[in-house]
Amino acid sequence: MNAAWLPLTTLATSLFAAVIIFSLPEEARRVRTYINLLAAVAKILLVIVMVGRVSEGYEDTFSFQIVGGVDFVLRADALGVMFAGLSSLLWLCTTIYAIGYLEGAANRKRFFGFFSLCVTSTLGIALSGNLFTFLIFYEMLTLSTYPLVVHAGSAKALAAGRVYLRYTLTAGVVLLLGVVLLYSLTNDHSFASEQGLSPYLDDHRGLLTLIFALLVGGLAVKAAMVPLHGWLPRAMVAPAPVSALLHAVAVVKAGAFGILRVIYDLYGIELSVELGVTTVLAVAASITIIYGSLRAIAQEELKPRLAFSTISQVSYVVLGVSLFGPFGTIGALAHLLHQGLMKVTLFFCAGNYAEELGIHRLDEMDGAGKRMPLTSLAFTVGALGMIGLPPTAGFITKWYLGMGAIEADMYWVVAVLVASSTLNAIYFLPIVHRLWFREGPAHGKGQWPKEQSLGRLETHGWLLWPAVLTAVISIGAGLLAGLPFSPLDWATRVAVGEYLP
Amino acid sequence: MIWRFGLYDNTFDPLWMTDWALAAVLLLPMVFGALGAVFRPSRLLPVALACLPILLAGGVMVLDYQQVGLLRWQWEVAGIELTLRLSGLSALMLLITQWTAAAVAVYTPGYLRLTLPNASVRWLWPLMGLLVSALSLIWLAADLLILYAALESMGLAAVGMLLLSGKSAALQAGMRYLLLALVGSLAFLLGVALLMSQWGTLDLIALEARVEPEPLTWVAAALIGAGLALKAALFPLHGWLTPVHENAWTPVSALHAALVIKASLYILMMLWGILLPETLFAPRLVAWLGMLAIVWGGLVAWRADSLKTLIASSTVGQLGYLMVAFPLVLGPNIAPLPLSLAWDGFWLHLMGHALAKAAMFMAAGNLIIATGESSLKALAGTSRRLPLSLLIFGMAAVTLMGLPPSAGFTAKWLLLQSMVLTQQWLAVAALLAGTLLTAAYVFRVFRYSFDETAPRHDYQPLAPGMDAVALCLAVAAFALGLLAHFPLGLLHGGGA
Amino acid sequence: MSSLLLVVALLWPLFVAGSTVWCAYRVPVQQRHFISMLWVSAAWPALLLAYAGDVQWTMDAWMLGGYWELNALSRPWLAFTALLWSMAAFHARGYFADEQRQAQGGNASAQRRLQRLTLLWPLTLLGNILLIVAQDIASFYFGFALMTFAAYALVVHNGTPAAKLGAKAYLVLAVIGEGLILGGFLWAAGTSDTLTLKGVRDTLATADHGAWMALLLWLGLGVKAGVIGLHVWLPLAHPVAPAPASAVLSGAMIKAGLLGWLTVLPLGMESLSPAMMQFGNVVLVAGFAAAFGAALYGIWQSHPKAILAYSSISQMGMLTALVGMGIVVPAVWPALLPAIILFAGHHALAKGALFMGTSVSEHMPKWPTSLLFLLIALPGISLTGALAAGMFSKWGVKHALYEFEQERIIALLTWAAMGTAALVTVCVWRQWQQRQRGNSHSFQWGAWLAALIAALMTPLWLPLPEGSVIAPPLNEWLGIIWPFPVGVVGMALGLLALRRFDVPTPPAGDWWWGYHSLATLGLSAARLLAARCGRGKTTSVALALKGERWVMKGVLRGLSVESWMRQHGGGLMMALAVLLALLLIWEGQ
Amino acid sequence: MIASIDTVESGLAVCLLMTAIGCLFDRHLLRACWLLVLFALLMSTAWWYLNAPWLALVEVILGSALTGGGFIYVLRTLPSQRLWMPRYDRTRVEWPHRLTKGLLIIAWSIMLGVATQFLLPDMALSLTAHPLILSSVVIVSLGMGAFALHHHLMRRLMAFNVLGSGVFLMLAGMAGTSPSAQALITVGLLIAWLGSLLGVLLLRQLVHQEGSAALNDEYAPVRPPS
Repeated sequence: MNAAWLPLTTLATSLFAAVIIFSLPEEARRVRTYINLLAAVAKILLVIVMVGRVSEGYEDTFSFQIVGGVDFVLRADALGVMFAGLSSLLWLCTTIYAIGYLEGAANRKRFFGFFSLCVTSTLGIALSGNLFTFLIFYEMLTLSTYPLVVHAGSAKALAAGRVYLRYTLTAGVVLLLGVVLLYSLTNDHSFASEQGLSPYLDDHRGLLTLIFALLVGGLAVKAAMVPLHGWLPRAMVAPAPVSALLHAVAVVKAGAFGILRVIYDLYGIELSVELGVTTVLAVAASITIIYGSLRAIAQEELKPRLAFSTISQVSYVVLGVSLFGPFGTIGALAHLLHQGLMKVTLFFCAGNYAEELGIHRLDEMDGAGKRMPLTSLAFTVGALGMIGLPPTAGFITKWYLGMGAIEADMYWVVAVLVASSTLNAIYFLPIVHRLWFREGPAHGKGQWPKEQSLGRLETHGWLLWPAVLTAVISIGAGLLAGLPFSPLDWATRVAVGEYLP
Repeated sequence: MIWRFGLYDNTFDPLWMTDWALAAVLLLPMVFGALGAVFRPSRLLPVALACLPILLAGGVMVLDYQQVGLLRWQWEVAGIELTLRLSGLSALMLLITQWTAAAVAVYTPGYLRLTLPNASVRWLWPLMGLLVSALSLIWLAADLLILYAALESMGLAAVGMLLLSGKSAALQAGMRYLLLALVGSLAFLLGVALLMSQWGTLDLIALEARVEPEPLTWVAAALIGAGLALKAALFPLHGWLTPVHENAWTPVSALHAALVIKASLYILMMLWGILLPETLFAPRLVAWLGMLAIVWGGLVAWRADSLKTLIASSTVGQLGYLMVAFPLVLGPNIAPLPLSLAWDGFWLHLMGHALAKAAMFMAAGNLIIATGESSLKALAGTSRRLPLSLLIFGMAAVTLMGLPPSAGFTAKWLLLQSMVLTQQWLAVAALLAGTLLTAAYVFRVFRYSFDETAPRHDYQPLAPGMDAVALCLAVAAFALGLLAHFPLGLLHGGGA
Repeated sequence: MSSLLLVVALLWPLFVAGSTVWCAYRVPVQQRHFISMLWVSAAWPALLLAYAGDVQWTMDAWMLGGYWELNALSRPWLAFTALLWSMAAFHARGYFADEQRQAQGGNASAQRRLQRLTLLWPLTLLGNILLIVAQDIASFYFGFALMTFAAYALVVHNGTPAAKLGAKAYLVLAVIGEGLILGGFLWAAGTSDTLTLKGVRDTLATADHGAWMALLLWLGLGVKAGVIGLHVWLPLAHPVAPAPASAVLSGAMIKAGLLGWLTVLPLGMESLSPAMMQFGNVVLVAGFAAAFGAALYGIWQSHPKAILAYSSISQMGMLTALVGMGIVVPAVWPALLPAIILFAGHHALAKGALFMGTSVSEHMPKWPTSLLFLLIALPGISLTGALAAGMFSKWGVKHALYEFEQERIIALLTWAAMGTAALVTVCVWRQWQQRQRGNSHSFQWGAWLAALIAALMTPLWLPLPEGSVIAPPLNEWLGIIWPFPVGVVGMALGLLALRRFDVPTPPAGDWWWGYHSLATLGLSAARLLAARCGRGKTTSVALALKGERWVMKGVLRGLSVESWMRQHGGGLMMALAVLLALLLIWEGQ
Repeated sequence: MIASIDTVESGLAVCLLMTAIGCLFDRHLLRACWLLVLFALLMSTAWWYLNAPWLALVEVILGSALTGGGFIYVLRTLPSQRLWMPRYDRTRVEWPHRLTKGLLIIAWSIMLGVATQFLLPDMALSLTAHPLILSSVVIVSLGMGAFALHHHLMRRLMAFNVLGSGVFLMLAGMAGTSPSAQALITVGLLIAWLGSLLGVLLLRQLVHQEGSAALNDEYAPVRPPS
């Protein structure tokens, strides 16, 4: 029994939300809030249903023909549902956060409309059943995030938007070329096909490698791999919920997820190894990991530091993908989820500091733990997770990646992982130290840059609880990683599906 | 190639209802146009009502086509054979023409009410009617005489409409356009004359059967090609286009950019398909010029100061995409797959561009009306005050950029695939570069509009429906991309 | 039942930590008892657990799969650790009484420090307990990391620059250590796809690169255990930490590293690879180097706690050497292991008592001074092996080594004991010099006395396997005891001899300063490099911008062709027609 | 072959050619207009001569009377005190421009001539036998060239008219005066007339709005500040 409506409806919830939001007047704040939350909750429910269906062994597929030989396919497979779950969960959190964050700001209609579109695209990316559909949503994502990036409308934001577009659109073009080449070689190629592209290996080795380079090159821009990462730190001018979503799920993850799809579902891991592309990818990812960390150390403001940290962290996923073996796969998949949770927490917290206290620079953070304990606690959890310390989710993935590296006989990857952990510690622990162990305005030394008392608690409740929630989840995902339907469990399920057909 | 244009005999006689529908399609626009001159509708509803029967008639024809296949009409008047036919392609073009024109017509009353134009407005409706009739006739014509007559009347109607705004710049540009269009059609006529004298017929089917590759055919093809290129604003003969669009009324620009230039291109494609089925270099030349067009149009649009110049220049670039497709469709030894892909892509792009360009002109017109200025700088802050118009502009731009999920994307996809299969890497590069250039100039608009630091303007409120019509067109361009299978099915249906 | 006790033992510190947070928000500061009895009780369930039956618990849901067990190794370990933590907590109640009074009086800084300490102390404890009971890698690593990072608050408590330096050293080394441990674990676990510590141990014994994995783990855990070279944080952190914190740092947490070694290194396993043997020798040499080096450097220190820190390094050096023996001479291990546990347990309590003694000597109760200093010196004497539990532990080690005729090692250990004696002498002497009266608190000296007694009676309460504690026969007493008087006398003579000269005190933390300058050098090199890269980037960006401007200018100039094309539409059409015609004809012919 | 040439026809051809050249290249506008009228009359004669009386009639009415009249009307009626159309086109044309246009004219003549003479085996009226057709080829090329050469809008419009007539004549020459050809020519004439009319009216309006400078194709009207 194929429930074709399921992926379509899941996709449509946020699309409808976007349409309704666009058609509402700017002043209809309450209705918009309801619509946002309703759609987010509905989407989570639908994704839960999909999780259930997938674990029962169904792969619900919706498809129709666009032109001859090219279909539009939405398929709820395990990998896609995993990403969909992440994005819908984080969408709920981020929506709540954004409602609080944009309290009283201008252009909220535009913001939430494009926000919903952005999530639609992300979900579409998750559920795409073939490369063409993926491309559609991938480009949609570029377009729908642009208004969010330039939301502030300042000269800096506009410049950032321009850089963002330069990178992403060029990447989109490269990707398009790769996809077209692939389609001309193989016709429509579903992600669900078992044999990958191996039948073409003998005759088209060079072409396959070229296509791989184009595809991954195009995707790597969104995944912010060095040296294609330049847009990401600049895009930090966007409002905090946008940065959170951009970093945690939407954009960078879309790139990483695309690479996952290309390697696992398109080429097949054996073929990728055969072509020798995985090693190159692993090296590139390692360079990105180390470079991102090094640059993060040099940053003196909070959000840029987090941005470079993202650059470094997202490449863990790529690194895991390029390790040939189940552990690397599990690590990559789990990191996709874990990093999302942890990074979104960090960005929420950064936004909270900025909103409540006006903190943007690291040296303004002294003693903020006393003023905003829950936020700081959440931040600490996120930071420890980034370092990869147990019991946070970050440890789990780092562990699996390391195991995968050993399994693949790539010992140097372990060195990279350890070095990255250490570097992460070098740039996150000082922040944690500042938060808790230094004396600052909360202890009567100096003044916060711009203090607003937004709520009864340490800040506005809408801002606080999402951060706390994601922090709790990211601890829970690490502490109880062995539970059924935990991220790790699901990742294992997907990986086993990949390796043991 | 030729069956794709429906240039073959068939045995079925059209149903009687189809005859009436044909009459309605060809005559009703003129009739209603004339009535419009008398009554000068200032509301949306009567215009919409007038459009209805025409659209219905078009629908009936398309339905008949789907049932029966190719439809042919033939008359003999004073020893002259006149032939019309409805192939899948013509049906598709007819639909696009009618719906786009209807959208433009519905948009017009609101526009006129807000811009308070001069007395020459009375000419608008009859000219529009004439234009639509002539366009419909072009899609249907199957002999050179009708084609010539329709082409000329379309051209004159278009010139007339473009002049209506009465601004000196418009007159100047219109005069240039008029002269070039007339000379272009004389070149076309010269070519036709050569063909007629050699092969002794004006009927396309007969011509196709008789024509042989020999120097005279080539000279004729060259003359026809040059003349039509001038009329279709193909690079480098596009110079007249930008000023014309810049100064005309918005609905007129929309109609012109969306349909009129496409008609010349259609004829060019069809005649070259007949005359030069096996030539390699002429289509290549067009394609090379097309690549230049993509880059040139993009650059000009990128540096444009005013919104309408930008859109008009973008048309040049977009035509380049179509030009680039020429060697994929025309030429010797093209494998069936790339040929069919390119064929689909060509027409899909043409249609998508028609819808999107009309939508874009309307959205831009709305922005210009609301801000009272046509320069890009005046857009500052519009994202807050006129989000819908801007959104429509953006959606139309998505089609132009060829980003999914739009007709532009699907068309580009098809073209790219065809180019890859035929290994025309330069064209691939041009197409991809075109995407980036388009993005560059489109997002330049957005950059201005997102500027929040600009001083506030007083914005003129828009008439009801003005945004809605544009939105419908833009959405249609999206839908055309996602549901391209259905319209393209019509294209293939004629091959039965 | 015993699983429940385990859960309680782990959750109780968490609950205590939570209660401190609760109090921070709910109880007004004037009435707040930072160090309440509840807080002191944090380690009690764990202590109970150590004596209350077997625990073996597998949890699939826990992280990578949890496996907790109390075995012959972890049970005594838990016992002395929990006992020391309890004592230290009692001691803390007295030690921080003053500070608490200040805090209640409205001293915000004191409030803050106490709040921090009381919150993180139980968490450190939690980590320590967890790592002892954990038999799976993830839990062990979790416990280890929790303990390591939470203990930062213990070290930095005073907030003085020295404390910050000590804490910094501690943290830097800790981060390095965590990295090394992670690398080692990953390597080992990845090689054999195991998730338990036992699996790691087996892997280390059998895998190709076992020695390298072992090296990584040894170094990583050795940061805690004060392996020479990585020991530098000890003399920096101990003097500045509060006495109870120093007690647990030096008594319990240092031992966590040792426990790690005992659990994961292939000790007592036959037929190890030559590389592993080499590694064992390295461990042995490093151990003795630490044992002697620390003693030689430590005696020049002036701060009693720094001296004690060096003493810890020295003692841990001996233990390290013994661990090395476990690799080099596997046969010795079955007899050696209980001795090592006893050694560790005794050293934990004795060192705890010594550190508490430093606080007692600063706040002397109104007892006879000589008695007090005798008591203060007592655990030190025991450490040298001249007394009570010390003798037992020394003999245990000697006995095991005698059986396998490792006289050289015994001799070295004995010489090291002289070093210990010397260090103890200096320490007591320094304490004597720096003694202060007053402000004594009953909990302070009570806990100290209790720890003292527990240290001296270690073999009696430490839950070692039956028959593993052997009383030294009388004829060996002399052999065990002599290093102490020799060391004391030697030290006393040396001190007298050097009285004339003004010997400067070498800085605590010996190699740290070398590392520091090296790191500074490296950093400035990196900065230089970064600056150069930055300059390079700036120049290239400027170049690119220049290029862009140039291109733009060209494009703009080129765009003027547009108007030319506008004017020459007709001509262009003519040309196009001719061109097309020529092209077609040329192709056709 | 030469002998077979009809003297009447030759005379007509020469006259046509002369008037065409005069009309195309005379800078005196009014004179050029009159020449255009004359040219149209000659054209109708030619039609008559080619046995197309209907076309002759249409040419007389549309070509000479209405179009020519329109031109003269514009030239004549406009001059008021303020607005007058200069009787002379004083635009300077640079020599490279002229050279290229000249080359283009020659190229077109050759192209059309070759096409009609050598490529059309069964031409209705052979080029060599009918100087009228020969002149039409030259007229077409000259018209095209003049159209491309001139910047003056009125002169371009006149060039278009001449060009149109040449094309029709050529058409008749090549395809004969079959019904289809006649229909084509009639449509063409009609269009040409409508176009000229529109053009003339436009010219008038332009001069009215912008002054005589607007008659130059290169003239860019100053955009009113918005």
